Amino acid sequence: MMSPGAVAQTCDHRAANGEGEHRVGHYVPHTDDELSAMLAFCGLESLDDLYAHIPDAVRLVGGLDMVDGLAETDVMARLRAMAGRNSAAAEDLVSFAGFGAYDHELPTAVPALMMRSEFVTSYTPYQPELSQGVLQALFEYQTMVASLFGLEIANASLYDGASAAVEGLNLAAAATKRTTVWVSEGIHPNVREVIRTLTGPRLDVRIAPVLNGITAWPDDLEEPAALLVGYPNALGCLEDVPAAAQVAHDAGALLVAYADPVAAGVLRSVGSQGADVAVGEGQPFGTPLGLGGPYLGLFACRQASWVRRWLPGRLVGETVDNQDRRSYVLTLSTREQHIRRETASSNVCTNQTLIAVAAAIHLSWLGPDGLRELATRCVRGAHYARKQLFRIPGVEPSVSSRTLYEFPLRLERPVPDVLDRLAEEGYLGGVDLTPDYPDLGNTMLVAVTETRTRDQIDGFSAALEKALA
Amino acid sequence: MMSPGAVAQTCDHRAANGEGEHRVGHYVPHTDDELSAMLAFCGLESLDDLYAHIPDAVRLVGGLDMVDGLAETDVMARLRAMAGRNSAAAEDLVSFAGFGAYDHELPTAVPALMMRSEFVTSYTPYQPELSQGVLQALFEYQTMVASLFGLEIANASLYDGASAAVEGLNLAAAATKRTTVWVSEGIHPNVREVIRTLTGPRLDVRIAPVLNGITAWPDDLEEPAALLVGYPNALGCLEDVPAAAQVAHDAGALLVAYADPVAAGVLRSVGSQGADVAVGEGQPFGTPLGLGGPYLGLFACRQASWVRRWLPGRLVGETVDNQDRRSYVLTLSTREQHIRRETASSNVCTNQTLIAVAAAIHLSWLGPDGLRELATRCVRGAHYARKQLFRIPGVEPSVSSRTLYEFPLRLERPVPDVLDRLAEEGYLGGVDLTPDYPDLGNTMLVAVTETRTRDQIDGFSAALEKALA
Amino acid sequence: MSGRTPPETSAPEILRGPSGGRATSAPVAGDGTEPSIFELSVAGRRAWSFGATDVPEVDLTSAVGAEHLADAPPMLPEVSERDLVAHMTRLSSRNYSVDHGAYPLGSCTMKYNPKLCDTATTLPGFAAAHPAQPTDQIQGWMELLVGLEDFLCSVTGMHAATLQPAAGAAGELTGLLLMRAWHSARGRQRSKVLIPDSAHGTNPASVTLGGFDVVEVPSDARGLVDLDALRDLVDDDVAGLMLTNPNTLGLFERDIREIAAVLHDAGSLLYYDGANLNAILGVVRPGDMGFDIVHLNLHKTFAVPHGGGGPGAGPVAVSERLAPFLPGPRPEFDAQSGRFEWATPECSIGRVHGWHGNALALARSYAYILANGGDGLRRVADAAVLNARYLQERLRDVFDFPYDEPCMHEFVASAASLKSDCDVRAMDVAKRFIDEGFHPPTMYFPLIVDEALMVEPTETESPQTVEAMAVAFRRIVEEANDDGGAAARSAPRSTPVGRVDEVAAAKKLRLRWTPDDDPGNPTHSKE
Amino acid sequence: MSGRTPPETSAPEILRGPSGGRATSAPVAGDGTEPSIFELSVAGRRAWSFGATDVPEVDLTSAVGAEHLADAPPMLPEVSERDLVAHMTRLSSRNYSVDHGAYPLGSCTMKYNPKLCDTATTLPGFAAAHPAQPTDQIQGWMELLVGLEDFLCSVTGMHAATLQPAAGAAGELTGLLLMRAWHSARGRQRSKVLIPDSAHGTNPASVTLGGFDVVEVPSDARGLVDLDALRDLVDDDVAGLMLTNPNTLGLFERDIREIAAVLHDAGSLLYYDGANLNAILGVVRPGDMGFDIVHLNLHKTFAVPHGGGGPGAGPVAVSERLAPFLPGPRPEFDAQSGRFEWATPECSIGRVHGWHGNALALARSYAYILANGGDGLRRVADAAVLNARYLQERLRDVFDFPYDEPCMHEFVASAASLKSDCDVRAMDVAKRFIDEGFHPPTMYFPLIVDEALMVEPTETESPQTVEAMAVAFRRIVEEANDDGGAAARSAPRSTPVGRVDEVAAAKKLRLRWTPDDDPGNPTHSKE
Ligand SMILES: Cc1ncc(COP(=O)(O)O)c(C=O)c1O
Ligand SMILES: Cc1ncc(COP(=O)(O)O)c(C=O)c1O
Repeated sequence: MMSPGAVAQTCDHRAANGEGEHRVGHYVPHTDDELSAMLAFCGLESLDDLYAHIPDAVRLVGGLDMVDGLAETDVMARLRAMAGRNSAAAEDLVSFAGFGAYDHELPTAVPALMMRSEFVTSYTPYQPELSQGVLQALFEYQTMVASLFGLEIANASLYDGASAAVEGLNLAAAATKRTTVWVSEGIHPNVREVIRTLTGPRLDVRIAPVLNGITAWPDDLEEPAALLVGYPNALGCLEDVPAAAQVAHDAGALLVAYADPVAAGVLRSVGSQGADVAVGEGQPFGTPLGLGGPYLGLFACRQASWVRRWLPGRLVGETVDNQDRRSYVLTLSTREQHIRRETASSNVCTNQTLIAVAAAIHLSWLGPDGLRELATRCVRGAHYARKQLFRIPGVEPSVSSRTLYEFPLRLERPVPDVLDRLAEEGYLGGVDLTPDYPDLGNTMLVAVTETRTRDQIDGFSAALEKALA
Repeated sequence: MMSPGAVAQTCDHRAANGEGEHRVGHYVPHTDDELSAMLAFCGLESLDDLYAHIPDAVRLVGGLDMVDGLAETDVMARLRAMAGRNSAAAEDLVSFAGFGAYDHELPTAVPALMMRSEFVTSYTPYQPELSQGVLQALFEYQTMVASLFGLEIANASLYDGASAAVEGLNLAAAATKRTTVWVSEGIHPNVREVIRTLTGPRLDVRIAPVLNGITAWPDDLEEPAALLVGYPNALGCLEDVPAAAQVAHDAGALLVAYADPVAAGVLRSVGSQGADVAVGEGQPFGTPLGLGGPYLGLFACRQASWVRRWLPGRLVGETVDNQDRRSYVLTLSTREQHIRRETASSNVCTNQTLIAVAAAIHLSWLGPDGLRELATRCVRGAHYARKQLFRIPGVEPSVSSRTLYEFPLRLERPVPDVLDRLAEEGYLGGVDLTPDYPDLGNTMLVAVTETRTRDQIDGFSAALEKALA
Repeated sequence: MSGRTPPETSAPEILRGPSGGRATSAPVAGDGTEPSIFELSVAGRRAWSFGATDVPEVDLTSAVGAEHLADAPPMLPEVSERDLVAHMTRLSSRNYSVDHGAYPLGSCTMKYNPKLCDTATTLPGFAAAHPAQPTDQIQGWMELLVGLEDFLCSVTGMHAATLQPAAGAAGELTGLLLMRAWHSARGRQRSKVLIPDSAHGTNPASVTLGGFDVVEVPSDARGLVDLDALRDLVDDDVAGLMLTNPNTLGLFERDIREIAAVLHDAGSLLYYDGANLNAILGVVRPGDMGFDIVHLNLHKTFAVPHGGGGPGAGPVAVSERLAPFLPGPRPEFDAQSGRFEWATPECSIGRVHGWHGNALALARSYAYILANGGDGLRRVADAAVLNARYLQERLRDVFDFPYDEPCMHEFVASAASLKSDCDVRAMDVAKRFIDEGFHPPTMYFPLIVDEALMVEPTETESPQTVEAMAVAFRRIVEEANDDGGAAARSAPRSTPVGRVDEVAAAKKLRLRWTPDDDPGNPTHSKE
Repeated sequence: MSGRTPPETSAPEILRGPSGGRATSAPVAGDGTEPSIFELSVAGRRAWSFGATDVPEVDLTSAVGAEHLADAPPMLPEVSERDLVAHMTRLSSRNYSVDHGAYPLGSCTMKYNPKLCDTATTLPGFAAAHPAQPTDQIQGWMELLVGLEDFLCSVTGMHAATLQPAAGAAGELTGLLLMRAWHSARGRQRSKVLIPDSAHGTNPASVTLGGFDVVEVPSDARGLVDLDALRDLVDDDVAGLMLTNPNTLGLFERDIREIAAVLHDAGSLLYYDGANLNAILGVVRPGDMGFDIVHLNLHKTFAVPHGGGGPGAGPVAVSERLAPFLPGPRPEFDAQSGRFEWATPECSIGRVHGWHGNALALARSYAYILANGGDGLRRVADAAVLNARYLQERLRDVFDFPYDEPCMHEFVASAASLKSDCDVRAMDVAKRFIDEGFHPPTMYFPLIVDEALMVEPTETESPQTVEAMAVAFRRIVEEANDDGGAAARSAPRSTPVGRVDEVAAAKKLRLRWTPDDDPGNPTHSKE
């Protein structure tokens, strides 16, 4: 399309936004000549004519009252400055914060692969012939998630742990045709709140209290659809899943386990302990802390009659193409909103595919031994940290139940003060549980991942001692 | 290949390097069972048997006396610590250093595209059917480089500006069958030294002095093969290229111009001013400062009888495939070392393809107007900086010739002292020219790219004033 | 050929089977299928490594407890980093994407998302922040969130926003819960929500989840909401109407003021499905049209790439009267302290996300809006609409267009005539379009158009690309008229696999790999 | 089909022509060719933007000078970022790479390079350092460089190294200049350098550039240096011998001690071409074999990916007596000051690089060596040799093997019998190998083997991949025996283009795009 004289021509928009540095609507390729030609073809005279049929009464006059557009380099400069106003947990501080979001090491191969534009810039694989890559990656992801939880079926991702929990309870309600669900107080308070918000109009959400970190299921469950238990729970404690399964099944309910996928490297799978549905937060695999999102909702369940009708989310199935070659395709879409509309099993459409692909890559990088090693290292660090921290005067365990790699500490001082003092020493001390679990007193939840060294744990315990002195 | 029991097996190398964190020869996939099977197939008993035919006298006993291998995360930690021990010009300091290496803004699209593994992890495109991507990108690069310099032919890259200059002189020597080359003193001292080192055994390298920043070509050039002139030269000065061409051509020599490709956004092309060969440093397009490499040797020349025989480096040509589709292929390989061996035009084999691809991307992102804007902004910044800096007592121009976006300052104090003081204020002040151009006195070369803001220039001039006070 | 006795030629058993270094599945080199990563697995092989550690060891049995400790870790593949990289790279090469070419999927706004926005999210100050950090450690993040809320309010003409919803559907449900809360606060329980028959499937599904009943509003001959029918349907049990404008036919609901009046007069609310916002940026604002609640698909309009199916982000903006009900906690600037703090609105419906929304996706949109500014966004709309209008004009004589309104950023063509004339369905046109070098348009949506093809070129495609799509569509129709549709029905021919058997997939469900699938396994049946 | 009068169907002229959004050239979606980026160019379109600036404007004519100022900038394409990204993404999709699969190019060591090493080079503290910064600002860099020199000396058994050479050939020339300088310092001018007839082409080319004459040393029946011939050739005009060991046949020069003695006795030097070092890491060191000068291809052995043709890095390590001649400046640790400084050796031959070598490539190798350690490198050699040995054994009965020595990390097979039997040349085997999902081996090198196929599996390929290559080669030979070579001669069939006409390319040179090439241009002849 280049003509020899072209180079001498000036760009029409050159002066539009000051000294030529940046053009209005920078990512719109059209030149003025092209706009004119297209308008003429459509029988229009100006861009404004495109909207001639829109009533004047609703037309915006004077344009959007917003910033002027910036050049790429200026956008980056602004964002760099903003990013610099954070003391990020995994960058500027030594972090012992967990509570559902963990700073694990991300192998360099994971971003290198997941950021390939074929994964990043494609849509949901509605056209399987052009989407075998994403489809197969999701099929492998489903296999891994099912395996992590010891269950038969996994979907191709939900938004995050909280929304996965909601979907798990919705599924149970639909499968059992009941409306009462029991949620352990050991489930993360944010997750409990999301459950309350999103199921409120339809389900009766009851909270089962935790005693010393372990759920005490009430005797009368009143025709429950489901029990939701954490493993480990939000306090870091290892619940008795088989017992919960027994209670649930005796009451004709499903047991939904909110399970930590890293812990799955050492723990018996929730499926093997009786959970019918497993949900969880997939963030540890392949995605950074990122202030809480995008994360990854893990969802698996056992093979059951309710699967075909009520399983939420996208599902990839194996099939063949017209030449009998192994192929993959989105399947069971008859459950979904675009077919079943108001009677769909869930409203989820856009989900977390890219994060699921990252998780599949990270889990393949780990393999069974690596996952076990990862979990073991977290346990090891926590074990050592517990020893060091509980020596400090004014620090004691908030619970005596068994924890894995995260545990609550009761402190002599209010946690926010302690966190401030720790930050001055370069530590993000943990998460303040006091508002959510007031019965536990001034409680700080400490998580230890494989990224924490012995020196850091020692330094942290010294800093905590100082903060409490 | 997975068998159900596989997961329970322990990895053979698990304990090889301490606590299971890292395995010796981590990137070698072979398990011990596989090694055994392969050895057995080859009739060998141990890995050591692979080397049975190597005389014991030369065999290494006891293995390499080196570090133990580290896990990925530990390697990254070490490198991060090392990187932290640099105060990098374009990161930690406000830089006015140039002298052949410039911190221009890199559009985010450039690394995103050049780092695609198809470009990064492929070999030289010897098999055109599998390499159309790299070949076409190089063909487009050749077109752009030829255009930048106003010449007809460009090759597919050389190592860096210095080696391109060497190749230019070698070509001239071969084409003219002469051995004397005249190199302007205005050519970067490192480039001059590389020329002396690499052509020393074959060519007689003479230096033509610069007076007030401009080359004074001697009257008697003694049958020269080539004249090499900078445009702008290493002092930032705009040489008289047509005059140099006249001198060269009158003496039967080729004019080789060492031309700045950014300056080409505003300057008349060296080709149009009479250069037969243009060489230059392509670093400004698509590659970071990186302590000086990998950079990119630009090379272009006019269409001439010596091209087919003596042009150095790889060349991509357009052709067709067996179905008459437009295709690209490495061509004129009969010039090259793998065919012509000791009579080859050059010994270059591995070159800088990836950087050339990055340059083609960056140049396409710029286009003609963007390149002009880039160059204009550099000129603008330098203009303003000159005004500010020459106001400072104790600072004066080292030359009065016209400069473009880089210029030498004569200072009242030794430059190293000044640079130290400037660094304390957060500036990389420029480059000390005193050792290479002692006649100019305490001279610091200052470059201003489009990345420098007015505030930074003002701050720099204040800091310089303070440093000299 | 060598003088030696020929060596054993059959390979040792353990070396056989799928190999991670064979690339026939990469379309640059072949047309084979890619083995499952589980088939590339070999016991004991590994990619993982962990740093040296001097944390004392633990005894797992005592640390975890025998009753909790697994006998073996989960089944995961055991591969080298090399095989993992090759497998995933080959998989990626079997996938089309916006970065390959045009992707005119109607309703999805698959435009080019600037690389700048990718880079922004990798800044460690953003990426490494923990969601539960004390606020004074994340002031930069909070500033960004508040800034984005402001931007979105400006663009939509609304008063306040929540950034929590993780996608459009999550935004819808949030909006419906806001509706419910608002009515409740007024002491009324309304049970119905109206939705046009052309609405996206998430709308009715969300209505159900919000605890309402769906009532469908028919479209009229113009393809717009049938105003009379609407008037008949609105009563004091109607909580609200969900609408997207332009609607899913790509048509602007001209009667929007009247529609709003009908609803508002009945004390009902107007909900705006912002999936189609790209069409009206800077032209008309939902707030000015009378909408009370708006959700936005940042992964359509605001440069969050679709990631093969997500993640996206679905903020919800509301008018002043609904602001007290928004989910919390919300980031707020406290003028007194000069700092940002979290605050939960007085009548908040509660959290709708585990943390603060898909924050890194939000950062992309923030960068995108900064890059465009108000005028730039308007230009986005102009080009998006003009591209669609032009393309539709170019196709007027080859497809059916059941509605005669001027289209906005997308249009819906019908292949009904083509089907009756040459037995070529919308699906066949779509598949044949692949062989023309483009991703197909959306098929069979909205449901009210027979053999629907929903085409959204987006503003980032050049006029030449739009014209090339026109030529491609015309060629397909012409060819079908010539060959009776044979070529279209057997398309695509240029893809790694041919038409995929979706029916078989649903009939015999295979939702994960099992060892039986291993070609090395005797029970395995596939090639 | 719509009731309207059909609109004008021919598109406006300026909208026609190649389009940036059409992806038929991406193999996932088609088999077309990719337009030149110049053909996607439209006057006035742009991807560029620059930040706002308050630097005062300049008048270009006065600032630059009328005699210097160009009338117009150079011809470059004018494209949107979207079209640029799509074009380059599609180009990438038309290229095979190690990350797709095996790449057994003999002599090139195309192994998997860990992603770790890519990441290392992006650390701003490395990437943003200016090469002329004062030393106290770049202590971390200098520490890395010194550390890498030490590593390379340990691996090669040499005394000191320069990291300046940008590639193997640059290292060769550096080595030859060192040879020259060393002889000069002893007051002698020697004119000849010996090279085996199997040597890589860069060797003789470098010898010429170093100002020496090449004398070829014949190989004997073993494929090794003919010791007797060597003895005859060595005289006091011989500056040295260049050798790679294992040599380019993949064979270890067992007589290396004798060879070294012959040369050293004549006062000549021994140069080691390190392109094949991968085979002997931790097994035998050039220094211990008697070599005086060694160059290393970091882009073969030490994880610098090849980048489609470079950049690489070609450090040169030398024995103690040659150290004073190394290029300068070199990074050195000054124990006194506890700091790193630049220092130039007393008899330095001078710089061979504009700055300090391909520093970011050097950082990759440093990371790679750290990751492996001494034992890890040895394991690299073991697996590299075993893979090659195994593969050769698997092919013994299907190809000719002119030499009977045990191979090291690569082997050279001959397709001579295949050629005479079925008219299938090495080239045909190579092309047919592509359709098996692999990059072909090196063809027609070394020159002393007829119809040579030089195969280097590398250590990062799994045993299954090596076996799959064996099966593929066997299938090709079998097939050729069956079909008389027809399939092989018409291969490849699975690539974006078929066999490319190299002769036509060289005959009618088209080395850049010109406006005549534009399909929209009437003078253009191609489709
Ligand atoms: C019109 C319309 N509404 C709602 C949605 C749902 O948005 P999401 O996929 O983000 O949940 C979509 C997107 O698919 C849409 O096109
Ligand atoms: C044996 C041998 N020597 C020398 C070289 C030249 O190295 P480079 O390509 O880095 O210049 C090569 C690589 O091609 C080689 O294989």
